[in-house]
Amino acid sequence: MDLQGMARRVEAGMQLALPVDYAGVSMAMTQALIAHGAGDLDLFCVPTGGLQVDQLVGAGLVRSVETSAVSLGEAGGAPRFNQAIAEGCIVVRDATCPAIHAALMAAQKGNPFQPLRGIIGSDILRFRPDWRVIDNPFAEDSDPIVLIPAARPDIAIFHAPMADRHGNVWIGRRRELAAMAYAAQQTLVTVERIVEENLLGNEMSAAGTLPALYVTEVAVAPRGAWPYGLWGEYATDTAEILRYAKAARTAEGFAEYMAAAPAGQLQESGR
Amino acid sequence: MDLQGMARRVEAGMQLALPVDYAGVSMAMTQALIAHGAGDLDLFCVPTGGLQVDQLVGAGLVRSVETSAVSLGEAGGAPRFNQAIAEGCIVVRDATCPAIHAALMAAQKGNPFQPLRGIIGSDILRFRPDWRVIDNPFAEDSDPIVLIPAARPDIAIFHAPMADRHGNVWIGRRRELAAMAYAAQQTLVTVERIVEENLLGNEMSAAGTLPALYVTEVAVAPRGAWPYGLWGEYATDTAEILRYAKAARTAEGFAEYMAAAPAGQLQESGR
Amino acid sequence: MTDIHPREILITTIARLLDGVRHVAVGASSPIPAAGAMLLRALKQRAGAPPVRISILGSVEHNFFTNGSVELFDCAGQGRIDAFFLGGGQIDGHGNINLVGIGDYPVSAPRWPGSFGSAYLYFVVPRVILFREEHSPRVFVEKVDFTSAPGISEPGIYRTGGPMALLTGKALFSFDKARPGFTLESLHPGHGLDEVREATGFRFEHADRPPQTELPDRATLDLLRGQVMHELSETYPEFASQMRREIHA
Amino acid sequence: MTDIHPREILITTIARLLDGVRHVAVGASSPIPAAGAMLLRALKQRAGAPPVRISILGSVEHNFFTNGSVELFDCAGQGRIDAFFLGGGQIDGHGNINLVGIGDYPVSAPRWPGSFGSAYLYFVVPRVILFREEHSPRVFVEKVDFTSAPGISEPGIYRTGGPMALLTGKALFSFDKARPGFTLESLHPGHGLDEVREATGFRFEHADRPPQTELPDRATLDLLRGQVMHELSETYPEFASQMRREIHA
Repeated sequence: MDLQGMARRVEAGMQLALPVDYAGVSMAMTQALIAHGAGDLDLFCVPTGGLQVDQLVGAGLVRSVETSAVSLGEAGGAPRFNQAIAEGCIVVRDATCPAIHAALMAAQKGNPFQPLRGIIGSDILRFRPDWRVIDNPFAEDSDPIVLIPAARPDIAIFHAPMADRHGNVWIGRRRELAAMAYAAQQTLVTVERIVEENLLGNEMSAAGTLPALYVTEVAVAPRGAWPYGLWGEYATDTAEILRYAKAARTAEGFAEYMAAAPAGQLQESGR
Repeated sequence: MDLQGMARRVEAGMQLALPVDYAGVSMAMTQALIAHGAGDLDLFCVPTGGLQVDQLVGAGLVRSVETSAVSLGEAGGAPRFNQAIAEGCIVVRDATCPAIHAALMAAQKGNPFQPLRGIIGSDILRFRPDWRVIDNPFAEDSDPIVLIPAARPDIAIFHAPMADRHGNVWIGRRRELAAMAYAAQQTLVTVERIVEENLLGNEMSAAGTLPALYVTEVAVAPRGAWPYGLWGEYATDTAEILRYAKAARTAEGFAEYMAAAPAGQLQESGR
Repeated sequence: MTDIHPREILITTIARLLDGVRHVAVGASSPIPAAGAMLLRALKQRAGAPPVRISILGSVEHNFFTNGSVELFDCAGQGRIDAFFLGGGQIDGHGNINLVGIGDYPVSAPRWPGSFGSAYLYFVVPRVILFREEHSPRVFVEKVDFTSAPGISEPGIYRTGGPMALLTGKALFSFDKARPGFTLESLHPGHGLDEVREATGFRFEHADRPPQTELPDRATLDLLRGQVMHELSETYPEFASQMRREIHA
Repeated sequence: MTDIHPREILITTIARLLDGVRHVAVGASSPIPAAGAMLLRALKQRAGAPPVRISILGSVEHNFFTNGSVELFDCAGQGRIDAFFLGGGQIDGHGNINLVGIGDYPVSAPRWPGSFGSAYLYFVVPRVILFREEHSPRVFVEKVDFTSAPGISEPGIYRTGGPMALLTGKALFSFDKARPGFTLESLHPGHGLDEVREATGFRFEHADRPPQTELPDRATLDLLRGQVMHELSETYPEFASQMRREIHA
């Protein structure tokens, strides 16, 4: 499968689950999604977003973002995301990290909701009419607790070191990637490489493997997380993220950067 | 740490979490627990029990068993457990597998409860006054759903292939062992061997590792699951389980078997 | 075709009941359901149809799960398991199953192992096939002593699954949740309506002259005795060699 | 001891605030809190006391978690994390923190990254240390524009954690949840009460002549500049080399 083919599974108005910057972001798919052009997307960040979110917002494909935070880390705030909020042209559903995880866990279990401590008294809760507070029925006295409804994204997209020919994907200890896949209807994965051995064939590699059962499609994209790093594989290219952060301060700078980016990325991929 | 020292952590009246027969039962600890003699134990089977439960019940150390099932698999029913039930001298809290997992998940998350579909209309629910049914607050119409309260066992006990010198334990894909450790106050682990490398030192082994943070003590017990097997290590000794099942049909036969067992086990360990 | 083994009829019937599933889960010590699932997989493979995935619990080779023993239930809750098998020490005419024991619970005698995951899976797996070879009045009762999992639920109870059929050593029944109750679909060769009525403690609907259970054709039988028995012997060596001995006896 | 770097005072103060913890978690880009935790660990190690465990989020080397990014929150919920650090674009006199932005939410300008896990961790980690080097009226406000996480909760709200202290570039405050409010505990060398009052948008209690923040002794400073800076440089190489340059300047 190629990236373009995978991107075509994304339709306008779908909800996409995307991982945190250090877990395995499929930056390779960002370009393919922008080229494909399906818009009105609802992004669900697990549990925070960065470059990928900023670029999809900058490209005008995003309707809403549910997240616990969006930033470029050391490179500062996410310029296109922040601009879109200031202009009021995207809806942001502010959450807190464990609430994002709770929403996925509810879906993983086939449950309508998952309880979560904390949050009460936060303005996050005040602006989330989709969350509920009930009185813990196991407590003798009044004991309010928040219930987070299940999130069932249409498509989860991430990048991982390797997959095998059966479609099993090695995610190591980044188990939020499994949580995304369990909860989502479809899961699209880019990988550094395809390995010949069956990843479920021995207990050592099986322990870190997301079974093919949850994987819709796999495409090879060497250095597919770049300019983010991939754990155990390569480090983040901080200079490149700084270069993006500077360029994307304006809509024009963003457009110029993105127009030039595919070449840069292909070059990177060719290494 | 030796088995006897670990067993001394178990005090009368404690709740012990024990794994299913194929996940890694520390049969080595069964003998140590019986020798130690702390009674009135509440067993919490994750999610079912077998030989270990039957022997602890037979030795008179058990007050109650919370479980989805107890059996010796191919060797049939659990004789001492079934006899104790027929005589009404232990309390059994019948559950269903996902309810056991839900109780641990609630504890893992620091939640008072976890919802679970199904069960309504089952007599299991009728005999579990500690479970609650609420109306799903996210549904427009009436939608009853069961809430399972958190289980926070005093001690989790299991057997695994290896640990490192930092106390990290490799559990592979048997993640219910991690769930038990997250939920429990203390976790006692027997292992086939101690390895020199740090199990968290590379992503491949880290993916299947329970961090030392959750592990109270580790003791070496070669073939410590015997006569059960250990995944990736050795197969179940079905003949021995059949021999036990036959002997334990009577209290006398059980006593004779157990009196002879340590020697047999040591012999096995010496291989 | 008098050389067809009774269990070959059961296996073929299971494969037929499973037709159309993408993913079927099978309990650890269920060789006949596993063989039925494997036969379906082989038939689909031969026909070039989309693959059938089989998860055998407790097996290392057919274990596609990597998140511990909870994953089967999570997977079912996500709607990713289309079919499962349940049995029971008692099964009654409303499809209620009892895996706990006889008598006045909690003091059961005999006490059976327990309900396992039945109280959940019966609710969320679309096609649950009740399978019990022993067809006797002590198994098929008017009313179970303990309901591990109910056959039907009140309106408004979340339930995406439930019993589809009951397969025994003598006959095949379908389940009508509206009535609720079982309907005799067919009798296995060598078994009659009166015999089945006597062996069944609950009432069921039936035609005056129920048809015989469909037998496997030659090609299916060859597939079963070749590829499928070979695959089965990897997980259930003793069952497979026993079947082979009996077929060639 | 005029050669003590201001950040060395912060690091030493953090180590003191953490005294007694078994496990402290530190955010990904928090070199000063990380250094404080490492200093405590080194001090305990030297004293032969029980070890201090440090989890640095997003670090590969100091990542003791193997269950994905949810594990920090689960671990905190289990009561296994004794201390954590939170900051904020705004912090008010009731200990409320704002990590979301200025203005009329949801249209914030500037918009900051977001609340991360604060709305949970502030409730369940016993010792939360509020840490913000910039001490100015735009940070320390009368009332935050958006409450990412509240400093205190109504009676009956489940809360096992909350703010213990506020450490800034100028001073150290303790938090009294009964009042609720901050109390100035000490001023860092070179900073005065009037200056701190002017730089703080909320009221706080204070002595007439607040003491100076305790300085590290020679042995502690040696440990910090040796072993701790070496350990720190593995995770925060740029921060460590900057500190080293400034100390030797």
